[in-house]
Amino acid sequence: MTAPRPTPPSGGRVEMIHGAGGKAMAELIASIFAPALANPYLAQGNDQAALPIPAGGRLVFSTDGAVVSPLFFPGGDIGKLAVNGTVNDLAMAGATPLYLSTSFIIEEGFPLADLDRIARSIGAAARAAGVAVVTGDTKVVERGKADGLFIATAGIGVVPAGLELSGDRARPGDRVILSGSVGDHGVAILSQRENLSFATDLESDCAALVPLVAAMVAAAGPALRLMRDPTRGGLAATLNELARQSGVGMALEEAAIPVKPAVSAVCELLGLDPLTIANEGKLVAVVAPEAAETLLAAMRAHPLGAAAAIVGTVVEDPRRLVRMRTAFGGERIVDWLAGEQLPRIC
Amino acid sequence: MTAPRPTPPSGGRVEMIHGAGGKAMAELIASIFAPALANPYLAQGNDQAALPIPAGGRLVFSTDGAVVSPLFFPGGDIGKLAVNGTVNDLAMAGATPLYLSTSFIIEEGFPLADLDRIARSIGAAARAAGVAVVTGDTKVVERGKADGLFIATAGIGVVPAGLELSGDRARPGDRVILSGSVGDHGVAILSQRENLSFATDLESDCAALVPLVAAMVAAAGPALRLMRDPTRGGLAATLNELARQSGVGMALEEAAIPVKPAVSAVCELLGLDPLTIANEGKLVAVVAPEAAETLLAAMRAHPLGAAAAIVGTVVEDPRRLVRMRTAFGGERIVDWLAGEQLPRIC
Amino acid sequence: MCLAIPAEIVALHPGERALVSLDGVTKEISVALLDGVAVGDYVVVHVGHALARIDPEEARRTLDLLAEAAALTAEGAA
Amino acid sequence: MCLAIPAEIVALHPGERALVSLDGVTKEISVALLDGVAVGDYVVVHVGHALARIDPEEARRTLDLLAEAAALTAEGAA
Amino acid sequence: MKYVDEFRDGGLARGLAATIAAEAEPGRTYRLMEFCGGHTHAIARYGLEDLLPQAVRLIHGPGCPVCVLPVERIDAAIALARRPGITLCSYGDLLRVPGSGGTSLLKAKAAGADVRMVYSTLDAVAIAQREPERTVVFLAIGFETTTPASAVALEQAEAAGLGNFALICNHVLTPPAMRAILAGADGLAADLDGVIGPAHVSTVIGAEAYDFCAAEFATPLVVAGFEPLDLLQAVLMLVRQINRGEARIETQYRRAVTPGGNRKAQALVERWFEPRGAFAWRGLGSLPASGLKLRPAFARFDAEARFDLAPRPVADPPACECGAILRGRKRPEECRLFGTGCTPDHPVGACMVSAEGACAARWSYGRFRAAPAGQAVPA
Amino acid sequence: MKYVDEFRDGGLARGLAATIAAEAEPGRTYRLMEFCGGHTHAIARYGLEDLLPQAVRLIHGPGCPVCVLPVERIDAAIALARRPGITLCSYGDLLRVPGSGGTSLLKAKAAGADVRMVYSTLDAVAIAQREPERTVVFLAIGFETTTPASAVALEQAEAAGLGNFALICNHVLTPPAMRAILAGADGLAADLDGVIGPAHVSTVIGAEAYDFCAAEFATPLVVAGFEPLDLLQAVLMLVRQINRGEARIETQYRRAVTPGGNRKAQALVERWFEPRGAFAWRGLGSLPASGLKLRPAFARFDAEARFDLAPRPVADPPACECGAILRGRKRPEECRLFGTGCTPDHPVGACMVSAEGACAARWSYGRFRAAPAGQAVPA
Ligand code: SF4
Ligand code: SF4
Ligand SMILES: [Mg+2]
Ligand SMILES: [Mg+2]
Ligand SMILES: [Mg+2]
Ligand SMILES: [Mg+2]
Ligand SMILES: [Mg+2]
Ligand SMILES: [Mg+2]
Ligand SMILES: [Mg+2]
Ligand SMILES: [Mg+2]
Ligand SMILES: [Mg+2]
Ligand SMILES: [Mg+2]
Repeated sequence: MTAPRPTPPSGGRVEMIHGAGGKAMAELIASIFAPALANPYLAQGNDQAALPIPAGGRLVFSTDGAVVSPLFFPGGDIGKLAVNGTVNDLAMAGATPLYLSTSFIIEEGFPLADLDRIARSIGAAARAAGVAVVTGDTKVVERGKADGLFIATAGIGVVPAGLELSGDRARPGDRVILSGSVGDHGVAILSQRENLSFATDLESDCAALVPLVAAMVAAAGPALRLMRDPTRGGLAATLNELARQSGVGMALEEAAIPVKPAVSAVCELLGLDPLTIANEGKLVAVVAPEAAETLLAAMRAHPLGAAAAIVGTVVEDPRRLVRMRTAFGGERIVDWLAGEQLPRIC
Repeated sequence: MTAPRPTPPSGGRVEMIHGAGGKAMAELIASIFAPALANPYLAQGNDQAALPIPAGGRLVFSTDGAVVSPLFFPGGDIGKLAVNGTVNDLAMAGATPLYLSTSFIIEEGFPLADLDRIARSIGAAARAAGVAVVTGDTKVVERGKADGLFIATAGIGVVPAGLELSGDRARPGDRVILSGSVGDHGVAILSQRENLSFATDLESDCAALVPLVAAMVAAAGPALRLMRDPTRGGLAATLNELARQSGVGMALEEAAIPVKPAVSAVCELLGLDPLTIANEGKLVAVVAPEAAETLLAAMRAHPLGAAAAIVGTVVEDPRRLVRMRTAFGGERIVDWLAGEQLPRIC
Repeated sequence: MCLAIPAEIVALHPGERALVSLDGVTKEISVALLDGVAVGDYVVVHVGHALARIDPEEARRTLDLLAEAAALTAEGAA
Repeated sequence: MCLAIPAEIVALHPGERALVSLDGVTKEISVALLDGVAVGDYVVVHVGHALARIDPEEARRTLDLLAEAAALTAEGAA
Repeated sequence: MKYVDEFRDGGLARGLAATIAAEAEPGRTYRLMEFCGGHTHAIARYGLEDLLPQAVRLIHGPGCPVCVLPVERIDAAIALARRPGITLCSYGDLLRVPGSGGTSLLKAKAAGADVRMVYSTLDAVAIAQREPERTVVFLAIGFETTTPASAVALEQAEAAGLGNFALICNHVLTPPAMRAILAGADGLAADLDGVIGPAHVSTVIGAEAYDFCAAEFATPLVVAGFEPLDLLQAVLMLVRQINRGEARIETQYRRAVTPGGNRKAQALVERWFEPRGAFAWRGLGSLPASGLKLRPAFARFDAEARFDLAPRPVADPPACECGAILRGRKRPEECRLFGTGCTPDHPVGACMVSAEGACAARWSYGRFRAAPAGQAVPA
Repeated sequence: MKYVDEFRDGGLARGLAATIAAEAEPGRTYRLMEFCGGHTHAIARYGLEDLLPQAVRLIHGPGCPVCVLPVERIDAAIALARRPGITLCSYGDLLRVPGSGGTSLLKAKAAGADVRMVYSTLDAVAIAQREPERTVVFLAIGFETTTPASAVALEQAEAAGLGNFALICNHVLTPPAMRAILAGADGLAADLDGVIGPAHVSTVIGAEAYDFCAAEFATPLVVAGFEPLDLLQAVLMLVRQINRGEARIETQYRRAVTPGGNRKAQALVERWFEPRGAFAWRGLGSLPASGLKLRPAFARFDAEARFDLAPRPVADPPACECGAILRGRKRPEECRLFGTGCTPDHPVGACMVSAEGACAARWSYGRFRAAPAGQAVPA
């Protein structure tokens, strides 16, 4: 996946000294993070990276903390998730993500081999998303004071002048497009939880949406009102957020929302609603009606949007409700999750 | 400190639901973070902030994770520390810090009143440093999976064209200037550890070095080679890092290094070396010899540099050793900390 | 609370346990409440226990009745 | 390992404990190894225990001898 | 999903709805109570009200065991969970239920109590085996559907000789509650034309258990599956009985329910549990012989006996209309707290507690529907 | 800091250094061993070598209890720490010491063992009181300075009736080690002109404990404080004795050391501990009556007895020159691993383990000084 590098440490574990700011930390960084993430900005070797200022447009800045459990799951790991969590938040503004920072909080005793694997996953995810990890920080906390590893990433992107996507721009009549099936990530994580003990082939959808977004911006231009990735809280939370922010309602068609059979099955088994389950490689777009079909076609032409669908319409509603025509023919509200307790999924 | 705001929640605790991406999370953000950090970029309400691109120069990007224990300590708290940790890393490049992101990882059960206090501390520290917290993320992990609260911040600053400060720019003959006494932060934290049980009036030096840096850049201009804040690992680690990065040695004068009596006393009691203890409001500058006195005068004129001192000289040394003439008249190496175990201090 | 779902028995495990499959999702459950469960049976699964066997014949009959009732009016027939 | 430092007794606490001060830094230690410790005494503190009392008179005498020895040569007198 | 998807066919639904509309007699109202929270949830989730004619009015019954659990029993569980050494396990549904003073098991967990969500009773037994230094208490709740799972757990704990496993029994019985509603427990007669009988409860107790509805209260009852077509078909069956003036016990959910039920499950429950003299239901008050407790011979597994739990009765919130709603005399929108003081995020009364509660289902899935005249629609 | 700052005066130091230089006789070498690691550390920290004339050669002795603890005793402590239910407490210095196979107590902690750093023995007793479900084992180490602190902890544990507190005794004795060096335990005579005697050990055992140095080995000894002026003064006192051909026991650190020492501390130690037949020292080998163990009457507090610890002897690393260094026959730079295979981050031998070890002090504070002829200077 990368150029030859020193053999990863095996058998060793992270100790408090690895976070103490001394030689052990420098060695940890040099042996694990530097080779996995290598780029000229990171190589400056300072406590900060100096970067060229992008020409024109606006900066976009976002952060995400990855606290997923388990750290490795079908379709990804905490490293990939940490990269894509921030990259996608940048992409949702129509931005081209450029630079990432990574802040590691590591529990004493964490296997160095796992850290190495995760660092390489971060490197691979960053390359896939076209971003460079240019600066970072490493802390170690006592055993029992964290859950193996947490990673907070922050990212900088640039959005061209004239492209203004924001959650408050949905207008009645606009179409709501979903880029693919919902619930894959959350269910893939759930499948790894011992106490739920079910098995499925399902993989997390964790992916950087950057190229899909580029195709969408190219296809829809200013007709694109906004995008958002339905992560924690799932599609339900995201649509309610957008409805609240734009002061509108939404009318969804349940039959149009793609849900994989395994996701449906798990939801039936556990009494969950696929619309409230986290995704890490999906987006919701709101687009002016006249551009909806063009945008949909562009999305479907891209592997990350192959199952894209128009799932609803923005409607006027002072109560800002998200309503849904059920596949069965009735109508219901799609509300925020009131309080179901799911394992930590992102 | 800020405009009137809703009464902070009292008695309540953070629950898993506060991190689940639903209404409880939105309410937590609206009631605690939004009022404490209010600014127009944060108010965009998206998963990212869109920001004007600064004109000219270079961007500077940095991150820091704050994992300090205890969360509240004399002279500060984890919120202030998280802001200044990143702000200072930006300032060390000569940058004007502009924007911060905050990523909160909160342990289930954390008192909402403490979270509110910390959020307000972040707001105050950001205002003091002239930065805006423009985007954030909040995760909640199960009880026992974190240590109350971790905060990762990332920051963007801008450095004017022509100002190039970097750890590899120290040259033999340059002077090493320290902005004030060493060890205050680490000892203030240690004083709060039950198992060490000593008492002192000492306060953490935690502060944003931005205005001091502005004065320094104005005074020394291109004669300023580099700056770095001696945080974890203390002055010893920072000077060794710089020696390694620049390929030089350093010759220090122990008598010139300011150490407060309480810091000396605690170090004697516990067998620690003040030069290895963390600071959070100090900087080391390396400057061309001809500008050293001018720079020193400018630093001393600023409250954050009132006790500034020329503490040494950069020397040629293929072994990149940091040596020190002791106050007693002998000479010794100032090495990186080999492995003392200190409580978590930043 | 009374959430339950029909799933197919795909393997019998020791200790009155069985593996069920629901559209390819498999899960181990207890079959302590049902005697004589066999691979291929569909059972109603509730909080990890098989509560009842699905009778395929009765299911077919119910669906027939449903279809019949649905076809009684013009709209249903449309 | 034998790190120890003289500190002043500033208060006596119950249970053979005392508060010592070192340049304003205070710490509670055990005085179980020394009889008759009094406020104002300086004691040698090692891993939280007072090991020995400092004799001010002897200290002064040692310093006198030091000063004397240091002044013996021209360089020392300079 | 076999035996599921077939019963969710929207095309058949439209036909069935048309038939129901056609068969419902003009000017007549069919007041049908679905006893079970599972039905209430399905009605809301599939928007079934939109498919039924105005003449058919569905009334949500008390069949959500979480909703009807009295506050004092939550309080007692929270107090027990807070004791050192105790690990309290329960189904996820129960953990959010508010006790007195705004507390809940989840809040107790946040404050440090060892409270764990389990999917199955057997998970709790496994915890007790894995962590012998903890005393694991399973907070058992549920109708007859769920009680056998508790019995199996007790069998396993007994076989494994576990001394560190106990159970708080909150299991309740369907027939006594149904009887109380039909009888008008507070002196008011129930104004119901028919009852949609529980699906999964009935797999255990059998359809014969409802004979009293017809015999004593001349009320027809159809045991129905939880899928939306099951429900519609049951509605049609009830409409037909009512039109004919009949009052029989029928089973729509024949693929899983027999007249006699699951005898093995019944025997296991019988071995471990016996009826309480009376049990308090939120909204309905104390009902005779409506709850189960562990038999005295098994006191070692009975957390109520072992830990001296003495739940102290807490009055239902005064403004809450749950009692009237659970008897079909009021609709959720007619409570003045609905959607204002009382929401699923901050429930006041029993019916707002679980997603299967009448008020919660109405709020979460159906609040867009027109509010009753003279009442503002909550945003 | 009173009684500290006065003894760190750089001005006096220069004068004293000049006097020493003046009094050192031309052509003569004064080989003085500072027994104690505290002195070794002070010499390095203050750069005292720069102040002394070439004629005075300071030789670092074995007086760092961490350095000389044999690997097998670390191994045993690690194995015990890994047992469930055990909380192993020790001073920070000890936690990094490598055992066999690159392990250490810190690494065991990282891998899940409950290992805690304490500042004082009494902290370990407090943990045992606070956490009665844990068995708290204090890994005791140290010379006569530190043994009384262990005795006080045992007194407290006894008074509190603690059944969950025990101690692994690694306390060692200064005089037998000093005797071994002066006697040339391996058959080679020690080539020392004088000894700088321990500061804080001597506050406990008293200066009289060293009479044998003069009496049996005709070697002068000056008990010196740990401050740099104390050391310089002691050097001057030794130079003067040597010049005069004397071999007396003198005390420079009179402000804290008496001839008889701390009788109360001695009595407490006597109550709890008795000498072992022999004790192994890293670098020096087994020395008779050089270590202490708990008296059999207190076996209940003796972790070695209670947990059946049987340390399995591990040979010192073959290339390590510690033995020769601790006897003053080699300098750290003369070991071929010094700074290459062996550094404070990755210590191989005893002398590199603690900051007070001869090799570690040399490496961390003094490696800029010229390397011996024919040997490359490590970077
Ligand atoms: S809305 Fe709340 S208070 Fe009103 S009846 Fe329903 S549960 Fe009771
Ligand atoms: S350098 Fe290391 S191996 Fe060599 S003598 Fe010193 S401690 Fe032993
Ligand atoms: Mg984000
Ligand atoms: Mg994100
Ligand atoms: Mg997002
Ligand atoms: Mg940092
Ligand atoms: Mg996420
Ligand atoms: Mg940083
Ligand atoms: Mg920093
Ligand atoms: Mg820094
Ligand atoms: Mg986020
Ligand atoms: Mg820091």
